[in-house]
Amino acid sequence: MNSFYMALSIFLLLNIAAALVRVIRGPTAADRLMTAQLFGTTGMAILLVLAEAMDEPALRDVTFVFAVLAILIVICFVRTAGEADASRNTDAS
Amino acid sequence: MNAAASSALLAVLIAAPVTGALIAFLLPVRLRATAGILTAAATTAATAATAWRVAADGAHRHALGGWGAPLGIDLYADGLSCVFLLMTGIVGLFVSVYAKPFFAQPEENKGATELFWPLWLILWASLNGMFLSADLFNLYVMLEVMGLSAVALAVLSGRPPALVAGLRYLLAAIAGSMAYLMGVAMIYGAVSALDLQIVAAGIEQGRSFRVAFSLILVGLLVKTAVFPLHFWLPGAHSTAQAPVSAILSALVVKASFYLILRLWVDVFDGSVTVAAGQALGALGAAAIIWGSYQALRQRRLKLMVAHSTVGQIGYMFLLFPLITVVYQDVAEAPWLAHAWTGGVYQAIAHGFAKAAMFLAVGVFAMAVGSDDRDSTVGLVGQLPMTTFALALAGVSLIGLPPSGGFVAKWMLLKAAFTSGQWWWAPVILLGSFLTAGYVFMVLRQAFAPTSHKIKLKPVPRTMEVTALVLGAAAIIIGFRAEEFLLLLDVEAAFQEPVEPHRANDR
Amino acid sequence: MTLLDQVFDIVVCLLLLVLAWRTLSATHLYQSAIFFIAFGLTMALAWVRLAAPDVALAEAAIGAGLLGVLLVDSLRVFARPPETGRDSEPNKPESRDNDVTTSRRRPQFNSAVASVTAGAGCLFLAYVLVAAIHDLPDGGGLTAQAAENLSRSGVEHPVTAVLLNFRGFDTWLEVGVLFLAMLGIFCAGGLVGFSETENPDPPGPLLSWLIRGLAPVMILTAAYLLWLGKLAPGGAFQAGILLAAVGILLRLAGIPLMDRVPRTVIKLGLTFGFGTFLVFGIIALLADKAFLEYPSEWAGEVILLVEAAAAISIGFTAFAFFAYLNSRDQSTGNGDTAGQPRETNPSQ
Amino acid sequence: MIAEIESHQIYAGTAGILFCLGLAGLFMCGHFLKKIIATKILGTSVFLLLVSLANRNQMEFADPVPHAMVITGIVVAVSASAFALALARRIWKETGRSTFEDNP
Amino acid sequence: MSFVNAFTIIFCLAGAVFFLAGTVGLLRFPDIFSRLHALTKADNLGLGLIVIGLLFQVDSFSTGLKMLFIWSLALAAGSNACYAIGRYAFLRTPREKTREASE
Repeated sequence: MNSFYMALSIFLLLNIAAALVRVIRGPTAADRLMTAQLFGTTGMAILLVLAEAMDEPALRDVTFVFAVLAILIVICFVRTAGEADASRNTDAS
Repeated sequence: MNAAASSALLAVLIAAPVTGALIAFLLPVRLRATAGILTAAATTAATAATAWRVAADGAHRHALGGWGAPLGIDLYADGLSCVFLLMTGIVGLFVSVYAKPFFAQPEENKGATELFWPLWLILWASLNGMFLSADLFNLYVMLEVMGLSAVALAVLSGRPPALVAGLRYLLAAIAGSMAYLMGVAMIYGAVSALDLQIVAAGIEQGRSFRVAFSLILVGLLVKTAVFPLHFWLPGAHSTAQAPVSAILSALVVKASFYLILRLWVDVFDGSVTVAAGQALGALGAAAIIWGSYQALRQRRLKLMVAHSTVGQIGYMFLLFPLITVVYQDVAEAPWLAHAWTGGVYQAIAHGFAKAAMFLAVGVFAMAVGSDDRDSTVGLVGQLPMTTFALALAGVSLIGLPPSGGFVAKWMLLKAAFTSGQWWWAPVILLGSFLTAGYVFMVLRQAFAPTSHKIKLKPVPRTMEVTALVLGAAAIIIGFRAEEFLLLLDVEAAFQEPVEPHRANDR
Repeated sequence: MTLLDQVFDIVVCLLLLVLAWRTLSATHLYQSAIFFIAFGLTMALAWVRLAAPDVALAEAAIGAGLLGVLLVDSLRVFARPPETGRDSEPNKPESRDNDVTTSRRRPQFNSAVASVTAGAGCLFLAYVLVAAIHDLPDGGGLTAQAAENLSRSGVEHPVTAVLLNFRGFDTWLEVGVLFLAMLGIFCAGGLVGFSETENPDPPGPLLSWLIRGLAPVMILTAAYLLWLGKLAPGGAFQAGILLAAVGILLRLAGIPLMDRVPRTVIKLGLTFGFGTFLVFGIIALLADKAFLEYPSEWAGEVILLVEAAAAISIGFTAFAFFAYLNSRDQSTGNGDTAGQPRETNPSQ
Repeated sequence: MIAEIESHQIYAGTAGILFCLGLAGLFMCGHFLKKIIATKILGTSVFLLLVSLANRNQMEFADPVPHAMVITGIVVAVSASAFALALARRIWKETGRSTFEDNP
Repeated sequence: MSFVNAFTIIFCLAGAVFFLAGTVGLLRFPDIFSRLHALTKADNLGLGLIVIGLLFQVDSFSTGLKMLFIWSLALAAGSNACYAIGRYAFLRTPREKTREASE
């Protein structure tokens, strides 16, 4: 079972590493941010799997903190950079 | 006073300024200076008491939290710590007295100056911590506290040049402390301890120790602003306000020098090599020449004094090649005591002289409204006391008798000749000539006869007096070498030469 | 140590190196920041693999909570041309995106000669470092001493025992560094005080719903972590940063907090943790004990008290970092901010 | 083949390389923000080394002293970064400079 | 026991497939809105399936509850992030292009 968990973690890790290409390609900041969001979710999944594989219940608390804070950066981005900038084409909304 | 109570003094040296800082921060702005000066006086008194106890009873150790090494953190005071603590106490007290009227001037009271007192008192606590802490990781935290408060003080005025210089200073400080911490991590990995004494006992020959010590050394050299790594210093020290410049130049760079010295002599004495000592000496020599030459070229007084700090720091590093020698018998190496005393004396004398110089230049700048060298023409008639303070400080920096700087440079010269390392001698002399050059250029302007009397802004008398007292102190310590040596001798694992690692000398 | 474990570790390490490399060599600041956030997440995995869940918690709180937000908020500032623009043409924001390019005209990290020199130097240094690290003995540490004294420390979790008791002095200074950084930020910001954010729009319905749900959860999580610190990974710092995250979230939603708080409260909040430690230290000194020595029968209670104070203060200070930097007055600065009205001044 | 390598050794080696990357970034990157990020990477590498050293001999728990040191270090590093960010932002607003070079 | 393990493996593999789909979508889809679409699938379903898979192994009730709570938090964060990023991108895209994208 342990090998399965480790294999799954490795797969998820490689998966997210591939997604990072989007950060380089962009083209907009929002795309890059999205990748970070996916990175966060995948990281949480890996942590949960590792918690089982390494038999370390404290990792679920780590995951919990990640889950609680997951939205913060996106909101920060949207509320500070986003809307101040979007005022240009408010007519579009 | 029993032993426990006097060892508690070591904790008081850190707790007292922090308490003062917190109280000052919570008080309304108009009361802060008073609280600050009271704290400064209390801290200086505690410093004096500590030095007295150490001189009387020998070294003191205080186990913080009651745990003690290796698990806990110890504070440790011996003669060397006390010498630096005393210097910090005296300079700190007078700078505090100077700062109160200084920041009361409306044109200086811009930016965040109401934060001067909390920041300066925390900085003082961290300086005391640097001299007292016996734990490698705690020293890292102290380095960071010192770095952050020093940068915050440097950008107090909020003017763009100060901000840019401050950011450069901050990044250099962070990089330095990270290199230091990397070395500490390796040391911990190798000997599983952080306490200086235990680490010293566990040091062996080997690649990891050499690399670790190199990292620590380079990190601390950045913080001490030794020649090729001094890039951050002139800007940061010259754009700060006068009392801050005095603190930064006289005290802050000394703390990391002290740590290098402590580690070199007490901890890594088994793994340093003659070549490493010579390399440090070479850096020092380059610093002396480069710093003094740059100082000679500056037209702005504060920049001149800041570059002069780069040069004077160089002298302190001549200590290392002179004490790191292959020896057969202590009796055969009579120069060791001279080298020792010379290097430490230089640090102390420079502390007093540089503080006096920055404070005096601050008075000039405040009176004239600019710190251009040419604007000081004929100031001796109107600001005789400050000009005199500048002259006294200059005498000590040049190393003319009978000043503290003279004792320092004379001992270094003597050690250089008797140890056969004559090549340091011309550097010391050349540095003195260059220093004489820039000091006399200022004094010539100040003493130049002028027909017209310049309209000067009145400067509070206290500021002039404190500058003069510190200038006088730089001279007076030249006469008190006896007491100094007695204190420095306490618990001196120090007066012994550093035996280099011989395998590498072949 | 199975093969798959090794492969996982190697992939994490490679990912760390690639992310660090891309962070530093990216031409767009935004790219840099996102890579750095991803780097932080990967670091959390590394901490986990090294059996350091406490550190992973701290990294999670910092990377996702505080530093990420500070970075993204700073990007906003650098994306906009400075309002004074006296002496330079600022880096032009890319037309399509408000991303910032890092001086294309002289791409420093990418320039060939510099790269080769730096690369050679780096390789050499890396070789020396790795060789030295490799030479370190395979064993050692203070585990035994810590285990031996754990029962007298008042807590059951060894890392908390080290942080709050054995090496409490370091932790006291650490709280002091946070306070100090706040003072530094006041100095750097020219002391114009806290004010509302630049974007006081009311939050949309979804966001306000989220905040109403999330803020209590965050506070409860913080309390949980604080309490947990006695027994298991968790503790004051992680809890404090979560508290700060609550403040940041509310502020981002346009709910004013800092500008309504009286100055005295702000000052007390910033000094609370540092001060509480100090008071206990001085009490110990007066009782003829060592500085920061806790009475052994009350050690657990004192630690909890000190930790709670530290957590509240850390949370408040970390939030103040963001709130102060994000304040509206900040962006109106020009050379004269120094002479701002002193009324709004938080440090008085 | 790689059977005898323990995970702490892999991470310790990575720490050494990361340290160099951080250092190079600090010197070579122009923009303040990237310099600040470089200092963070530098710090992280040191913490990685400390934690991997703590993991060398697992007794009933890993060595807690380096863990505590790293948590302290992370707080200190974050405080320093926040201060540096504040300075960089103020400089940008006041002068439009985002690098130390005189002409940005 | 092996029966339970089989469930875990099936659900976790299904979760992994959604994560893979998320990555492929993120890389291959032409515009930001469709990429968001792919992303939320990974966020919600991928993590959810892995949580369900792991639930079979959990021995205490509170741990299971914690994991479910983590998932619900991720759901809330994911939907909000998606909405916020989508709105941001929508407001910033020139009008003709938006119409194109929304049609």
